Amino acid sequence: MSGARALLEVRDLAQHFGGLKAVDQVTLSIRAGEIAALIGPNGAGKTTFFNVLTGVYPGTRGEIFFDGSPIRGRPAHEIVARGIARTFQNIRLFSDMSALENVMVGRHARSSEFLLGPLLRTAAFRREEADIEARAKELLAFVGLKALGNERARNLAYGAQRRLEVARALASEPKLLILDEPTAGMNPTESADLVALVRRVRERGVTVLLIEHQMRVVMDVSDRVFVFDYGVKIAEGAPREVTANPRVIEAYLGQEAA
Amino acid sequence: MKGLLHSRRTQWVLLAAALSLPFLARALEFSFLTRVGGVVGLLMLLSLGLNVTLGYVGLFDLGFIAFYAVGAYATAILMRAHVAAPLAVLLAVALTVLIRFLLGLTILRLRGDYLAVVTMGFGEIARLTFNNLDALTNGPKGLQVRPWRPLAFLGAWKPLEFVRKESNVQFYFLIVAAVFLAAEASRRLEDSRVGRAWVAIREDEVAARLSGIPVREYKLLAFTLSAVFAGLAGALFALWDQFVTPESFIFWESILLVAIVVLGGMGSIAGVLLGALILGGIPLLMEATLSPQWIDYRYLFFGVILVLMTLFRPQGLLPSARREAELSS
Amino acid sequence: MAKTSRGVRASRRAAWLLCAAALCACGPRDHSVIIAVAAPLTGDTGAEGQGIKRAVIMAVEEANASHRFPYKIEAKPFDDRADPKEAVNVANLIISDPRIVAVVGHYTSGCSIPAAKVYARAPIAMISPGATTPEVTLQQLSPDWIGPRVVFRDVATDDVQGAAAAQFAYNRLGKRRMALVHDKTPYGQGIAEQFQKTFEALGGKVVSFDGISVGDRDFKALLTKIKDSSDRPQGIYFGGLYTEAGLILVQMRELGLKAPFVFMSDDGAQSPVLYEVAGDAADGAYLTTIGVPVEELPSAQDFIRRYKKRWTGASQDIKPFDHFGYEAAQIVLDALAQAGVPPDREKVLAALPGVRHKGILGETVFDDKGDTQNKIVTMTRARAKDRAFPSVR
Amino acid sequence: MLTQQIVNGLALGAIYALIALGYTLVYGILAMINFAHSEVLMLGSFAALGLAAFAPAAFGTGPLALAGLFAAGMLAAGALNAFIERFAYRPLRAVSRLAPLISAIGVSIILQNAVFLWVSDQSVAFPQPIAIRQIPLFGGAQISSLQAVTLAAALILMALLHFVVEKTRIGKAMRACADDLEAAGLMGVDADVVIAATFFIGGALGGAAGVLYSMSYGSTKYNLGFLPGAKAFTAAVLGGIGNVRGAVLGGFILGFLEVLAAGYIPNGAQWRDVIAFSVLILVLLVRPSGLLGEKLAEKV
Repeated sequence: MSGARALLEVRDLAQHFGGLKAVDQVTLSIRAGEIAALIGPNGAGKTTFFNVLTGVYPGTRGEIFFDGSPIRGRPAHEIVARGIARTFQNIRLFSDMSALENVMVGRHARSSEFLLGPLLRTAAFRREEADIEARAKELLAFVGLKALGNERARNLAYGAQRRLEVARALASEPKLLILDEPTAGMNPTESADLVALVRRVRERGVTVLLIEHQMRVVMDVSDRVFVFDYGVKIAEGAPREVTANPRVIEAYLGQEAA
Repeated sequence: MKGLLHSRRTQWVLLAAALSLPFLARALEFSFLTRVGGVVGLLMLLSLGLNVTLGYVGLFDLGFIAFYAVGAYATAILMRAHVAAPLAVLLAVALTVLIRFLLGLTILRLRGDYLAVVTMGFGEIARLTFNNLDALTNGPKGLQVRPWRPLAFLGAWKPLEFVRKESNVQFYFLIVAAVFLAAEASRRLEDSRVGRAWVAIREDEVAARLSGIPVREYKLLAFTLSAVFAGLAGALFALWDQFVTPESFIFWESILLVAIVVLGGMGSIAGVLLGALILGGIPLLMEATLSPQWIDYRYLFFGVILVLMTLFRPQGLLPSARREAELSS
Repeated sequence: MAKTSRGVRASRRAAWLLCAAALCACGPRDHSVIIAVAAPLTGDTGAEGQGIKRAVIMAVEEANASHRFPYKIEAKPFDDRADPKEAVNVANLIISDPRIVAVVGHYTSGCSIPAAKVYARAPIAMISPGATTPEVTLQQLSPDWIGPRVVFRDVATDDVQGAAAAQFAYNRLGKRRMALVHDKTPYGQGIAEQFQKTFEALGGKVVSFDGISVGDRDFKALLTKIKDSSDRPQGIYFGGLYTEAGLILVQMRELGLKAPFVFMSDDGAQSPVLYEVAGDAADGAYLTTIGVPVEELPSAQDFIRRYKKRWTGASQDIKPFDHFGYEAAQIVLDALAQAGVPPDREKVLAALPGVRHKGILGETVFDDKGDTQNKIVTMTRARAKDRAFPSVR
Repeated sequence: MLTQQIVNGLALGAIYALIALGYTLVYGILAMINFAHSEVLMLGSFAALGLAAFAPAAFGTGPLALAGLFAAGMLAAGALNAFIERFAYRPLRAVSRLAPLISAIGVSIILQNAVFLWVSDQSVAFPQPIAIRQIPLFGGAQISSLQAVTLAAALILMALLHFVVEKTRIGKAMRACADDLEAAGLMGVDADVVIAATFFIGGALGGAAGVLYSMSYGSTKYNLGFLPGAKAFTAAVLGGIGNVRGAVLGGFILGFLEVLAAGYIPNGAQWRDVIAFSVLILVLLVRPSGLLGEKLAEKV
């Protein structure tokens, strides 16, 4: 391994639901600044793995170290505050709020004004609000939605909604951004735009971990690939190495044969 | 669009219009108007409270009237213990908030309609407890409250001399002030990180949590804060009508509040105020205007109006406007 | 932008409509004299209020027809839904109309207590045909009372009936152990508490004291407990109205609680509707009534005949408090007659304490609190075969 | 006394269970609280009363009269419920989840006031088609013929409902819609028809409950439905709303709770609703989806 330090260290992680081992014995690490992809057949436990990372599920066993501190089983909002943000496989926006407000909500963990500030409209509160709004606008522009800030989220086009989710996640100034199938349902042009966006996210200094089904995208964007099958990590490495790995081919073919 | 509704000018115009009502009533020799204004005002205060939980956060509360009752009973009991009225109001609000906080702490993990049923159950438990604890509440016979004339001093000024004796006018002014403060506080919270967090929870609880919002705490906050409005309304009610009995806090009142918030527009302050004006004002208006042979049809008409309004404006009369930001810069 | 300003405009328009409607309400002022009837006309106790309304309308119509007054009198109904808040609203509406010279109402104690404070401000007299809690008139003696005394009632207070029923149970029926049930309303609970006080003072034992809720229909569990109680109660005294009284009677019989086990109750239960609810099960129930029973006063029988002739609708039969409503209206008319022409509120209020009205309740004279001095209680016994309530000699 | 109280609890619980089924069927498909259900049940009882008023005197008592009352109450209540769905809920179905609730409240106010104004503003005697007799049971307890009929009718109707839901085509369609309304639509199920049928069946059960309720206590009134309606709704939630067996279980539990509270706790009659609601809250705190409700998995 090269000299880059590990941002995320997962050791022997498991998430069981009754008898079902959705994730089991997963050990991996993500280095700061890389784009890593998580692939695997449907039902391989990829999303469950993300859910444990982000605090949706507590995890059954094992450890997760983020930036040096253990985070497994911590509440989701605390994990966001520590620097992990994510998007969702099925887009989950605050559909009745405007695009701008969606991004502003994303800054929750990086702001602090509570009851008295808003009620009394203190100087500190107004400063913070202005800052939240300015950063949200900057992020909207960053994902290419500058003009659509006042649209309600539910009225945005599908591709725009995906990018809005990215902007909302970035608003919490994450060190690690987790994208769950960011190109799902997109046409090739939209996918290409999104790949470009992911690269620019990395250029901001954010490490990216994504689940992706389109192998073309995986090859194109990722530095490293992890392969899951039946909740277990079966391979990891550079994209070319992994696709040549017989176990991986078997996992994919096995699924297609089934 | 938020700009206009919340522009200082519109607010002051509405406030001035509201404050002039007792003078209009006096000019028309129809003092009933002031009473209607006060009753609608109390309903507005309550609905603004429910709007915080149901409107912003989407917590379905079918027992909100219980906290109106707690505020009213606490005030009545404190007044009987010869506590000064302003202090009694303060303590009553504090107690209401405390009880709602404790309830929220235990039941807020329930979701959706299960929460609705549990709050409905709590509402009934509260009413029946007030009815059964005769030693404290005098049971069904109710509690008398000694008179309090909060703004009698206004009468020292010649043009307002009539206010000295008119408890309706005094309480009307007090209620208008409370509604104004409550609406302003709602607006300020709504237009802040706190309000955005609440609406985000309503829209998608999971996404809210994964955007860094401590959902449990923010639900509890909204649930608890709404009790300030309910407790205050209850205290004002007890002092104004000088009589508190369990009959005033039946399940129907909680339903009416839900209807106001939903029909006004969930999370929309202007909508909720308008909803309270319409749903609270219509029965009183009918009482005043219907001829004797139609007076019995009052609530039949009310039901028809409720159904028609829902069918024609299912999203509410004034659905909440979203923040409009200057995007060009 | 457009959307919200439309909203603001809509709310303004609503406000103007409200004002305009209010203008209409107090608009043209003719010179007729109005007696307000404030009672629950809708809601759970709507039937009782409707009955009172009919009785007052009838009294006013008769007065107009007899040309007793040189002006026309009108009875105007107001609906308080038996809700104290609503009663205060109604009271405010009533005092806003200067043509109204007196109020017959309210029906419940919960409504009468807060509404009376509003009437004292006007001031305008109210005569309640149904509020039996002592507090209704008693509150006027409190140092907190603002304004003159305006409250009168032609019904006897709880203590009168409860005490009489307890004496009857102990002395005449020889009962020593009674189970008490009440409906958790000011009326029912008040009467039951008074029964308990008197019965225990006489040396009887109150075996149990239970509240039920109005609207509930199943009382079998409670009745089973009473039936199997080791204290072996000899009867039930119920404080409440005819619907629950009837349901208890039916279920008592169903559970096999039969004579000599007695059922006793109050004038709120003494209604023909009791037979609708209980049918033959009502037979033999002991019910107190205030004054001489209406059926046995010639003037009252005449009232019943006229009432049945005037009101022929499906559910327009006489309700238990109708004669009190009728009598209250008659008392207001007597006061009007003394008030001169044109009458006003002050004159009516001033005349009322002096009224001695001989009518269908016997003679009604008010004491200085405003309570009726007519405290004759008669015990009646339900007879199912002709649906009557003959008095017990 | 305990056996007697168990009999009382069974008869009361059976009625609650029947009403609860109406709530739970509708909720299962639309996730909507049908606030007008209590008025549907009240109108069912008035429809039966209307039939009895017009029927020839010979019709008076016996099993035929009993069947007639049930048929009238169930048909009228079912049709009314389906009618309400068509005009007051369906236009709102796609718009929002709370709007139908408000229109249901409006409908409920209209129905109650309409009966108050145009039928009767007071209690009305309800026909008694069976002679009241006491049937002795073991332990000195007895069951009245009314209680026996109530229990039997409720059990038969529940069995019938079970058959319809599990074995018939419409039942299968109902279950499919309850699982996933959208998916069922895609599979070619006509959701509108299924929802109308569900409202009809739920309403008919409510109508039957209305007939039993007014027959058991000998009279009916325009506000007859409110209290048992609210309680049965509680029962449905207690059992796990949307779950048919849960509604039945919840109904019986509530019946027993009330009877035990009134029968055994000193001064319990006035606290029985407090006790029932407190138990509900406690149960839900331990089992947030009711006794038989499925745990809602959080899909992320």
